[in-house]
Amino acid sequence: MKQLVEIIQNHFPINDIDLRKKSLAFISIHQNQAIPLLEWLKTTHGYKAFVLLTAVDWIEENRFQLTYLISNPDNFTELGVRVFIDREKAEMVSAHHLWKSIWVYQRELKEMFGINFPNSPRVNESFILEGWDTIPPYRRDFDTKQYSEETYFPRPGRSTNDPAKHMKSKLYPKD
Amino acid sequence: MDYSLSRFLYTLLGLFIVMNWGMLMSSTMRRIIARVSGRIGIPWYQPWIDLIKLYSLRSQITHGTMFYLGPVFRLMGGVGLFLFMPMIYGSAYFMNYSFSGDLILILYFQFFGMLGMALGAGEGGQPYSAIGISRGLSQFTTIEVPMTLAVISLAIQYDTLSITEIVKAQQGSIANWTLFTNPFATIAAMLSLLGAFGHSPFNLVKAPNEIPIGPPTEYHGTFLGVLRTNGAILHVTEAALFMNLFFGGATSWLELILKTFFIYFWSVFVGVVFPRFRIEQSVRWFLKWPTLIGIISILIWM
Amino acid sequence: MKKDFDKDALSDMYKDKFLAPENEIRFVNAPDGSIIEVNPLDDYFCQERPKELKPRKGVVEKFLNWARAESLWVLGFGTGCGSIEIPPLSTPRFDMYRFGVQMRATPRQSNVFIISGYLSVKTLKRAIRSYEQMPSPKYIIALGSCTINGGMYWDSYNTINRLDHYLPVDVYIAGCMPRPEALLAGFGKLKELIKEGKAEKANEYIQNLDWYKANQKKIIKDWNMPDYNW
Amino acid sequence: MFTINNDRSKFPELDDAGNALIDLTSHKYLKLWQGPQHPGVTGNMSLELTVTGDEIVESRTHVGYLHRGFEKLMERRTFIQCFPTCIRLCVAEPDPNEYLLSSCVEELAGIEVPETAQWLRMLALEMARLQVLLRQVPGQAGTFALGLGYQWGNYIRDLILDRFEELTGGRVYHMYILPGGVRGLLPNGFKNRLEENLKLVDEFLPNVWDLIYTNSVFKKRAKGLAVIPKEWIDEYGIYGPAARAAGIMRDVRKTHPYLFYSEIDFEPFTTDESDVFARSLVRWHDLKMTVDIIRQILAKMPEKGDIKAPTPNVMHWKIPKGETYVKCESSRGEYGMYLVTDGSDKPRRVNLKGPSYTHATSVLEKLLVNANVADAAIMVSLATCPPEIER
Repeated sequence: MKQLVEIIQNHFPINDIDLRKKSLAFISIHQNQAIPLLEWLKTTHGYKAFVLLTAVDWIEENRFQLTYLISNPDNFTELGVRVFIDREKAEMVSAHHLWKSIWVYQRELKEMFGINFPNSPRVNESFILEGWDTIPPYRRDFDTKQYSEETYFPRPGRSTNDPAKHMKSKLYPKD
Repeated sequence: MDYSLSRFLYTLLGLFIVMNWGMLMSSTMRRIIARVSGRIGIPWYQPWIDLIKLYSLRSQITHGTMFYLGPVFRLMGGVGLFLFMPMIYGSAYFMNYSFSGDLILILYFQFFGMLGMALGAGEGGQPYSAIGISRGLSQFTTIEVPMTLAVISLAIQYDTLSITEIVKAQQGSIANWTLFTNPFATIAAMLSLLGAFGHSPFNLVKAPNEIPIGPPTEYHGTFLGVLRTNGAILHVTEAALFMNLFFGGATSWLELILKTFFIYFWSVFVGVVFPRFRIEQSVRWFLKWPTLIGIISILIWM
Repeated sequence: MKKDFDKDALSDMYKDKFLAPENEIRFVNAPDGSIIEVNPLDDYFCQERPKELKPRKGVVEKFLNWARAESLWVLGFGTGCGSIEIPPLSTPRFDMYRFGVQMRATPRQSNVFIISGYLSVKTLKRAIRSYEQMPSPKYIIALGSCTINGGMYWDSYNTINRLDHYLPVDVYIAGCMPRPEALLAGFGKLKELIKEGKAEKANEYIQNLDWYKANQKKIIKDWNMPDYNW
Repeated sequence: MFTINNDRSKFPELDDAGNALIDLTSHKYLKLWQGPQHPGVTGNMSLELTVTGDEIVESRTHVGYLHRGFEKLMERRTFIQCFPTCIRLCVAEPDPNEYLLSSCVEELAGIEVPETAQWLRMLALEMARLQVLLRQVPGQAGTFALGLGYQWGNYIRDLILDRFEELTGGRVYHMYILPGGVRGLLPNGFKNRLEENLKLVDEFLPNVWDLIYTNSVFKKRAKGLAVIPKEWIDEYGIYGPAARAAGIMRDVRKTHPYLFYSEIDFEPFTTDESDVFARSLVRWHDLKMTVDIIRQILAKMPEKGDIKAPTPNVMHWKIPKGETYVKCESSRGEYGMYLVTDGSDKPRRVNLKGPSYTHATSVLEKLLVNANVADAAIMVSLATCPPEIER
């Protein structure tokens, strides 16, 4: 993995390198360079299998992290390519021309995070939710408990305890 | 032909016996299938309870006149088949309304129910029904081919179109049965029976895995009750047809019960270990070996 | 949108926002030159209120209830995790056929609807549609804790918490997940209720239709139905 | 005289963007929905099929009927609370979920799992695979209406679930593999009772072979149906038995040995036909192999030993910032979990990647085109598990 990361470093400006395991590494790259990097890895380094694409909402830093996890089926290594995009204007270049199944992930991200992938096939069709009219649910600022209490009918009598505090009051009532 | 009231009442009695035997037979077959898979299966009286429940449902909807008439036509197919079929050979009471040309009429009634069902289920407007109907009609057309060839062969062999005459010719000893005197026709007909009884491998028409559950998808309550009643009658009567044509007929109700049971069991026996064919595969299958055997049986008697 | 719909009970369903283009009102030129208004939603939603179907009185009803109890036809619709425990019911270990319980593939022929676990909003819409297609008398068995109070998913944004606010429930089976034996016991309980004539929740649904419909409409915003070009 | 053109691959014609040119108003086509209320689909999902006659010309997968928002729910639960939540991600085979979360947490927190616990984890994972395959192998014939093997298989599966109950207390959801180890040692006499059940599987295997794989009708239906070309394996991301049926070795246990799989002697079966029959055959060999692996585990595992590494108080367990991807082999193929932590006591983001995600959406949509409506059961051969698609 180390050699590969060094080779990439020679060609692309990557930072934030995390050599997690013998067969797994994460690198970060700028938004504009990401798709060329993926294409380069696919064509020249055998990273032709696509594993997953997902997003992480770093609301404190006001940005989304997109992780493209790709794998090399010949030497069984995996590489995670992290891309940070602006949270306000969440948009990313679609990669559906590289892998045939990636459009499903992009469709899900559009729906669950509100990240747009222009020109991706069927990206505007709803995938999981139906008739959803508030902010996309996987964003950190969407409070699922509050939404659930407002929308559905909680059965009276159910109380919620913070486990740490509850156990403390049960085990050490005097403190 | 005798059109007296007593003949009519005896025919009704026969119909009643046939219907109940059909239901008992179907529950027994389901119990046998259950035993093969290691279960106990439904209680033997389950079909009757199901029937009572179906007739007593409170809400029923309809999709139009033909939707009503579909089950009626289907029942007519079953009852019509029964009416012109001599059930017990030698009995004056249970000859029903058989006459000298009844074989042709019975072949027609076999198809009649299916056509009525097609009209009724089509009116239901359910796409599954439509696909089931188109499958059913195309498969049933090819089922008829070997059956008709076998019947023609029999007509040549016995020089008659009356079922009673055919049964009469088979009396005396087991060696007189068509099974032994005309084995090719018997084989062709028994293969076409597999399709007519609607067990796998030829039950794609009402395949619950793909088009739940084919033509009767929209039928419920009384409609379904009528269809089930008809199913019970039809199974016994069709088995009785094969019994009359190939297995020497029956001289008593006990003989009829035994023989129809084993004829029905043949289709269950094959069905339990085979998956179902696709429709074009089953069409090809029927047009290949059973048809060929049917033609051979005719050529032998020409 | 056509404003006349405000009069009827189902008016809130027609939200412009989620209306599929093929369901919008359109005008069609008839062969004789006149213009006909076509509203596809009229085909999907019956404007008529369902009628209450009261049980008869006396011995006949008792006998019929006995028959209904001994012949429970279950709709084959696994709505949640609980559907993993339904196939074992039809296999040698548990064999529900012994008790007159059979699986049916279409709602038109089933009497019992097992809500097997949590219902997401998307499934709830289909479950309501399936339930309303079933002929009366019909019964609902709610399987698992998630149908009672949300269970594991009490704070989820996409699953309902209490099934009895959307559909009338006859028998609850608690647990996550309930064992097949519990389900068999649930069938037994349902049989008892039917034989005693207490399983009349289908009528309750019709009596309180407005309340149920209001609850349903609160969470299901997209009422478009799959389009058959039939 | 009778020339039937079986090559329907050009039908329907596609436009430049790859969409089928279908005029629904021409009355030549029919929209057919399979599911969600449908006994033939695997779980609660639906297929929107456009058919002409009996032939599917376009297929669309619709999922989301089982969406509970797990990834959101786990973001507001502590790591130990996540653990009973995440096992409900896939109902049919919950143990890989437990294992993945545990090993993600262990990897980020830097915990070494004791040896006995690792063997017990392997046992639990293999037993889970065994019970799934006991349903799946005859279930494939079940989609073609041969339900007999399914009944036999399910009986033995119930017995395996009994063993699970003995080991873990749960019939379907086991909650056995905890972060740091497992919950308990084997009960007394467990090995003998499991061995008895494995003997039943040994008897079941030749029976189901005779019933299904020598069955002429099953061969006729399944051979040549829904062939996945070799190139698709990487292009689409196809894993597990579906890839092995295409002759490409995809088994995480072999390629990235985790736990003690490197000490076990097994060779996954591969074949080249890549149709429904081949995938079913691969599963049959998998079942055989799983029995063998369980026997080896029982023979090699230590009787006693530490089963849980010391962990901090789980109520206040904070895990350092980081991210990782851990995978294991489920019965459907590579099953992976991507976990991001931010230094708090709750995960920042959990993403579960199962093979069904691509199998049921993009691959199935392609495979169903030009197939028969009766063959919509192709999806069973891809072994889709809807809850793992939408989570």
